[in-house]
Amino acid sequence: MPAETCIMGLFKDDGKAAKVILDLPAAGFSFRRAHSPIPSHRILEALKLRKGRVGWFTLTGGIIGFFAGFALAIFTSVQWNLIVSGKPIVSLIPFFIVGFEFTILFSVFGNVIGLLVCSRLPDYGGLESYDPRCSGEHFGVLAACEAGREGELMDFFQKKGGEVKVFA
Amino acid sequence: MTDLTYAQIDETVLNTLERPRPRYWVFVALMLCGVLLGAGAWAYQIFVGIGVGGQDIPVAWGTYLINFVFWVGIAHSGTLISAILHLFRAGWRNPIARAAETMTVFAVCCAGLFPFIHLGRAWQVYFMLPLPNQRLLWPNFLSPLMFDVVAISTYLTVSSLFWYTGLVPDLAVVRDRSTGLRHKIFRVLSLGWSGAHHQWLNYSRGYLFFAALATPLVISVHSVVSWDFALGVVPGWHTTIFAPYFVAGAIHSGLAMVLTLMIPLRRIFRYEAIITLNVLENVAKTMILTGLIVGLAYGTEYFIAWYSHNAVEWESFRWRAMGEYAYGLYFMILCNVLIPSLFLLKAVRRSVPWLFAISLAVNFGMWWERFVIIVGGVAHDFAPHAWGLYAPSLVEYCIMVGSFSLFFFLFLLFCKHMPSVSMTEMKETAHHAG
Amino acid sequence: MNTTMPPVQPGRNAAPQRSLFTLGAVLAAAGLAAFLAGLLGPHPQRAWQAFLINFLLWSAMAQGAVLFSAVTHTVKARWTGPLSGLAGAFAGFFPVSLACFLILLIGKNHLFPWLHEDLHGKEIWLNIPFLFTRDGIGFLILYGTGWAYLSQDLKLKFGTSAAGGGLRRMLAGRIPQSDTDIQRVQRRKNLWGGLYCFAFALVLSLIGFDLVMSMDPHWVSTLFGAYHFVKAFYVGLGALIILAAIVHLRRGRSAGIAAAHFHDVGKLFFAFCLLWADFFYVQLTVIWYGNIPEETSYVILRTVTPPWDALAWVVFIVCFIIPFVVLINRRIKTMPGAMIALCSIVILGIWLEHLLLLGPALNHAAAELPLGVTDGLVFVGFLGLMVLALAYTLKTFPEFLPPGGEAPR
Amino acid sequence: MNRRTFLKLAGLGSVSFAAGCSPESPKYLYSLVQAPEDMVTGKATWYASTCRECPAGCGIIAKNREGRVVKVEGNPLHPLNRGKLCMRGQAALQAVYNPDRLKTPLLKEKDGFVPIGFDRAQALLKTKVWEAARRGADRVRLMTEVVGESQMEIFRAALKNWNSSPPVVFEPFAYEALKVANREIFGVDGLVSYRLDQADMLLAFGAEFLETWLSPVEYAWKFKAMHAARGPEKGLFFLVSPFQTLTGANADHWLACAPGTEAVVALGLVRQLLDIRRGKHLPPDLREALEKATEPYQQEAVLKLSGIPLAQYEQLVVRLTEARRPLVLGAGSGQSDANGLAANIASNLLNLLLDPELSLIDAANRHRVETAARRAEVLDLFKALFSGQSDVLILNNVNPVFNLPPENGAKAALEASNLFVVSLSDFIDETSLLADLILPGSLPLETWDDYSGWSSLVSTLQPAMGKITEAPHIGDLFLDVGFETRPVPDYKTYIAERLRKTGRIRNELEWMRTLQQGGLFPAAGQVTSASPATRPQRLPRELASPYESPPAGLAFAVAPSVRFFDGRGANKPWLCEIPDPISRVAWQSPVMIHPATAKSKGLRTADVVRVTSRWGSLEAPVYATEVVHPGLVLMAAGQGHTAYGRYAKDHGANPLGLLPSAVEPACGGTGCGLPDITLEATGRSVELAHTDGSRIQHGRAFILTTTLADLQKGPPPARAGLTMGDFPLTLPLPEGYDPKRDFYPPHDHDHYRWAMVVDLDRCIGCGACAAACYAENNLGIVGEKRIVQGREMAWLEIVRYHDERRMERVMFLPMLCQHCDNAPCESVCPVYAPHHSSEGLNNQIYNRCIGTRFCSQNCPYKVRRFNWFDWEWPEPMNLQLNPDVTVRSKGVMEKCSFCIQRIKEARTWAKNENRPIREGEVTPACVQTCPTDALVFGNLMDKDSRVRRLCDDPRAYQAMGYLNTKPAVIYLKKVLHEV
Repeated sequence: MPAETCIMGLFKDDGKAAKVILDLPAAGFSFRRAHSPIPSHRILEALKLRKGRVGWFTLTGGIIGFFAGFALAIFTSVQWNLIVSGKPIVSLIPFFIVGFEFTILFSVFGNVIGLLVCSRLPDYGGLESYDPRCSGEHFGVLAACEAGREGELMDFFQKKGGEVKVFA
Repeated sequence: MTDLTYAQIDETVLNTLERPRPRYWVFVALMLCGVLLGAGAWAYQIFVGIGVGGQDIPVAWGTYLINFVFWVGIAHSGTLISAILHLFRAGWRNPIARAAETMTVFAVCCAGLFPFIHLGRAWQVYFMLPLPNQRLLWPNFLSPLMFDVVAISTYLTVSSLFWYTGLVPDLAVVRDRSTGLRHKIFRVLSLGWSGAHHQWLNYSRGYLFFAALATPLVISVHSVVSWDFALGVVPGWHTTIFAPYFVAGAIHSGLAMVLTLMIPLRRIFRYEAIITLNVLENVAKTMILTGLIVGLAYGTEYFIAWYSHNAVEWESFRWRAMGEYAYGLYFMILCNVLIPSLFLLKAVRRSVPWLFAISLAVNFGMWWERFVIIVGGVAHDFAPHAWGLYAPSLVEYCIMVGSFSLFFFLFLLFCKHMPSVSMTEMKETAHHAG
Repeated sequence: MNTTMPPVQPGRNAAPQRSLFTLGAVLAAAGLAAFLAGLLGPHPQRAWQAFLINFLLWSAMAQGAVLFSAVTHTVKARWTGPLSGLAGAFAGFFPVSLACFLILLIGKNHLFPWLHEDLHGKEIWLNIPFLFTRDGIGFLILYGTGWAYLSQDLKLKFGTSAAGGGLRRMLAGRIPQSDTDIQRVQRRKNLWGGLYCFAFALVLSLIGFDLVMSMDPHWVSTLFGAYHFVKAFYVGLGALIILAAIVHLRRGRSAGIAAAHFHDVGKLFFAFCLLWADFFYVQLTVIWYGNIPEETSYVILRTVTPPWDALAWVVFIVCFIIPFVVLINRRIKTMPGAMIALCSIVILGIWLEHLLLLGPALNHAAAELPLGVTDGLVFVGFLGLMVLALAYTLKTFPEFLPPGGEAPR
Repeated sequence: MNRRTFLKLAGLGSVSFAAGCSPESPKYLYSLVQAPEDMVTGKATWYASTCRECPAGCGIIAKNREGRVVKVEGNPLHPLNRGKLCMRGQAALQAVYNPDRLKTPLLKEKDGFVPIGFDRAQALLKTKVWEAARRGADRVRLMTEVVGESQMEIFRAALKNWNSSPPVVFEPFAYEALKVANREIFGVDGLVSYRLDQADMLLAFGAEFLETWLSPVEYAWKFKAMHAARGPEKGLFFLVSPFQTLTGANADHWLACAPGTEAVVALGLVRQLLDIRRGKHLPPDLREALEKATEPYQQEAVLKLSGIPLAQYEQLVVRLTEARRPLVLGAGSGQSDANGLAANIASNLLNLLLDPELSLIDAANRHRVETAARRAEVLDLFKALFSGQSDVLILNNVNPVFNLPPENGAKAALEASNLFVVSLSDFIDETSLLADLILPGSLPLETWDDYSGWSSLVSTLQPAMGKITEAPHIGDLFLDVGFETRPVPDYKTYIAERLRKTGRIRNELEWMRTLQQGGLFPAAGQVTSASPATRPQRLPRELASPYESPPAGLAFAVAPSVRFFDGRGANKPWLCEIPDPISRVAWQSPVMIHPATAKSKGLRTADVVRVTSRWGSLEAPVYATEVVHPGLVLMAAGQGHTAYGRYAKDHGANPLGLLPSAVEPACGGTGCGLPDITLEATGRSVELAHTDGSRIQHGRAFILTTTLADLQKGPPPARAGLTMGDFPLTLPLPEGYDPKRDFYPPHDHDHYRWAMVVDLDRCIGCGACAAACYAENNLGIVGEKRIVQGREMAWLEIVRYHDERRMERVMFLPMLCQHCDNAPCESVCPVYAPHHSSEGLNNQIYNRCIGTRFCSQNCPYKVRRFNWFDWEWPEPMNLQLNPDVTVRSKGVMEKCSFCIQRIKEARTWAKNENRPIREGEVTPACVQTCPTDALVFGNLMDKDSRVRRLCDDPRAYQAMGYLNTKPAVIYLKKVLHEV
């Protein structure tokens, strides 16, 4: 298969970027990636992506945490089995506090893990074919074209009112 | 909110990371000395015995617990601002969220020290951790102090993670605008964030969940702190309103601290265009609310103490208003309820000096609120034959100074080496505005 | 940021039809009949108990709903859309509530157990004249501020050409003509809105202490007042959602209540579900841990002693577990039908919760739950009153309804 | 005699080891390769002996562990104290182990004292006395404290050899007036004892018989025998005095007479009785004389002079005349001035008038302290010494320089250059300081001796431990220096010989048994007693002096202290640390004045005032209290030492410095009061080292009282409410749980549920229990400064409350850990350091404690104590520590453990005999020593245990019970005689 070149169009406005993303296929270019300084609804809508799956990690974490909390409290108190203040050895009302805190803690762990997994971070490799301006004020659309059509793609981007950056 | 362009936002914030002037290092050094003073005092206390403090029977808890509650309180508005207001989509939180979260993290660090400091045998503190051991000695999960351990450590972990997650895109910005060592460091710190669409997709979900989880956490944590007292039987401690009342109080003091930090920051870093007067005004408005809630709580406590016709309860509250520590009560009413209600006047809440002054007043008042509760409760409790008073000792003052120094030491370091305003979120605001 | 809405002419078709009034009337009549029957029956105090409970519940609903309008206005939340307007309509129940409050006076001997016991000095606070005076004044202030706030709101909605009857005029007073007028009205609206929120907290705390907590005159819980007004806001939101859903179902998208609105108000409802549970747990834990009989006996009686223990569980499940589990789901919040069902359940739950709090004090050593047809019918009766009040208000002030045909935001 | 006692006595073995073992042994606990047969490491041995902390002479048994005495308890066989002991007795140990105790003799050279060997000191003494003796008569004088008969004989013999007159027995409180009164009215030239226990009504004119008067422990138990509520019965006690001390605080009615008018009231009462025709049996001329003498003391005059309200006075007269077996006690220990003398004579006359048989006066058992010389003789001796009539003065354990008012000539005499002064004291006190040679003798717990508190008994001393110093026993010393050649091998043999001579014992076996039991006693209850035989024929001359009303100024009075006696206790840290029962002030010596007086002078408690009299002045903080007459300034004796070791020196002020030393010619004694002094503010104020908070209990349910009338009405209706007022008694047993009130399920205990019952009607607030607790549980001594900071360590404190309605009424409450069934302190601890044991104890695990102090915060009784520092036990005080109890380190919480070590000991015994622990087998230190049996300890799960039965008493209640803590300390309401 012939070598591909990746070319990035940089736009000052995410509306334009979104438009480009929608038009790329028609123009016969394959969309690679979009970089933006902020989460842009327009771009995400243009990409018609399902919403992220982070939530499932969070939920799992939460459930584990809830039971872990209660388990810890109950296990330890049963181990020592000492009466304090006449309270029952296993008294769920106060143990709920432990359960609750653990729920939050573990959901957050789940959340962070989910975040890293889903968005594939840390990912130092991802910084090739990336333009620093994309963290500033530009919305970058990275598209690929088979060798020879670079010119067309550049024109395409420029017509849409963007600057162009070519990655060898 | 703001009409700055992305470029201007980046510029304003990144300018704050320029090489600091010597005066900055002077301040840092000063704070460091404070920290060392505190550390020295603590070492002395461990060596000689907790008796070097002013505590006694009946008042076995003094400034250590007061400062603990104080710092936890400060820690609260950080998460409130970035989480709850994020859920309510209140745009004005964006300029201050970062600094507030930072404040939270550092305040929790300070707070977390005090439970150790106040222990009679600090070197045995690991007894409070559920470490497996062959003698099956476990901590007592019925104890409010264990709730503390769990809650505070959870809070520290969560708020740090929350803080860092929010920081990542900005770290990337710094990375992209810097060279040399800083570039290398931030390249690592920013985890290779490239703002790619799949990253954003999950990021915004994740951040939302973070906010959704942090909110109940904030409430629970300070409820737990309040239960260090409310779960006891001591008159003036054992009352059901404590949890919400402490939460409101915590937010109150936290917001005050936000103002106290933001106003100089805004001035020094020329953030006027970002942290606009409207932002400060909104903080002030929120403080009116929290102030009123706290006031309502004070009132309710007194009303019920009277209504209950419980001799012990009423005597405790009568003494609170007329006893040796009455001034504390009046400080707290004045500084936490009356003075903040000056914010009802637009002129006041839009005048930076007033804002600053009042924020200081509230910090002061909230410290005294904790004093009145923690010391006042036991000093005059069930057993008249054991009533007694308490006065902090020099060692306690040193440690208090130490904790404040530590806080500002960390904050100073942070705001000169990390973006103290979230550029990304500012851009979003600008985006929606534009 | 907060400019006046453009004066709109609500399509008259929006106003409720006559059938609604008849429905309301029928229900109300049924309730009244049941109540009177109860009074003449063997256990008048049961009838009074039902009356008190429903009075508290439905007044709370109205007060809570209006609070929604006032609060969202005060914090300048921009997501409420037509909901805050609808919420205003609940103010129509205020007069009814006031009337019912005065009726309580008749049943005082059945309603206030402490009238018959030694209060060891608490008589200073707990005596009929003082109680009714202070609570009456409380209600007047609350409802006064509420109406003041809404009338300013209406003024802005009337726009220059306010047609219509005397009440409209009377309430709205002079319609603002110039921009300066509008500015002034704006300011007044802000003021009264803020005041209403403040009054809500104070007055409902007072009512909570006076009409609920004091029924067991020796028990105290400092959080009880706050618990009471959080509860009120909880049911208020429920009622509002139901109303909005009905309007939405009747008028479809033209009602201009978008999924986003339902979602947001749903979230708020969820939040207050959690808050209610929190306040419940906060009180329970502190009292359970403190183990002081003066406090525990009250809770023990209501949570672990039959027949009340069962009721306690029902209340907890219905008011917390169910809404919690259901509302975690995002999409359900945007389904009006489902939300009607859920909110109704919650309202019923809070109704039972009132029974749980008041029942034991009013029926000593009850073998089985004091819950029967009468109670149900009285509930229905109040439902009728609420329907009437809403129908009337919406008829007189169609401005409360979402302006027809506006595209959802 | 209960089982525990028997065990102890069984342990009283030969003394070979105790006497023989070296003081070093504690350093190497297991160093004794061949332990004497009665020493088993880890097992206690008990030695019966006699307490010499005051002249009363109670029997004690000393607990010896690994060669050192660690605890002293009352000897249950001894008829005086019946196994009980006061706080001073408990503190005897701290003389033995006192860090300031002299280890070698000291010889005064030009530049201060230099230590010398005992041999040299003894030789020096010997040469000195014999030289002096050769020089003529009375060249050697001996002044001694009250000592036993054997020692007294040796003294006499030795002095005879030195051809000098017999020793002068010096006691600061020598009861001159009382002796005269007894001589004149009872014909007994000495100090009779009183059968308080038989009386049903008691009237005292200041005799503080619960603290220092004659024999406090004896009279404490006798007092409660008549005064404790037995069903609806209860004896009555009136006190006529310008102030209350501990004894006064226990009076049912305190008639606050103007200072110096006790005699007036007494004579007034005599008059009243004569008026109602009492005393017809008196010889007519005596009767007439009496009527004449009491002429000026008609009721009006009495009321006018004494300032007593008519109602109270009439009530007194009525009760006195109605009483079936009334007993009247005279003035206080120190009261030997005109007023005291008249009061004493009048009281004896009252006894005679009320009960011709004098059946409550016991002339057969006389108090040993009667051997003390009159103050006049003491002063004469000093005069003589000053005028150089002697060369050597030997002082045996006396401290006249401190105990006598100034201008007494003692100091001058001792400083007289030609006089060689030898002090046989173990401490450098004010007197020894002036001595030329200090030759410490061994202390009572280390020696053989006999001392009989009652003339009818033999009560022996034996070494309960090895010697800590090389100090010889005074007896042995005198056998050496007082005779050319020792008449007997040693003092021990001498005692045995003497007893054999007097026919008290017949052979070695009896001697051993005597030692073993601590003396020869009649079995309890069979004490023989005899009322005085003779009756007075004429009116005593001494009564002649008519009363002239005092000047208008403030009067001053010195009260002997329950803690320091005459001051000899002031060097014992326990006694300093345990606060005064009335003021609750420790280490300091405040002047007590009436709040009205304070107000009029613009003074507040803790303001420092200067009190000035013609003879001296002192500065002390004010303590305003209603228990003193507005016209009086009261101060406790015993503190204000300028020497006498680290604990005594520079603490408080010495009130004796204000008094005149002139004696009352009629009886040769002096008073402890002064008609007028000046009191002026210094403008300074100090922080009082008090351990109390509020003086009233703000209507709380700590101390509850009931009246005799209510008791007679029968049991009150059962309480069933939830409030402080009407909360029921909830025993710390499953039955104490009520599903209506309790969230928590009841829990069971296995076999034992330890509990204590405290009868507030029996508690006299003497603080013996607190001292016992300090001794048993190794409580830290924190000192004045830290008590000011609120860091005292007392596990058991006697809480003092004033009655809110009548501030002059004082009530006492022993407050200790309540060992609650639902203890608020337990659950709040993050590490289970405090928790509920399977036998119901509230355990505190020191090793586990990390010092969060939450438990203390949450304890409604505030009985928990925290180790703010590592407390110090300066050598050799550490040797006293109880090896069965941990010494807590800094940073841990501690509190009363119900003496768990004793429970464990009892369990071991029970296990060995595999049976359950028996009733009465476990007695915590406080319970053991309580002179009035106010404390009862036992197992609640045993249906017929005493504690369980007492719980059914209608007076039973729990402190702040409405908090639902279910305390295991059940209090019985104090019973008041309706006013």
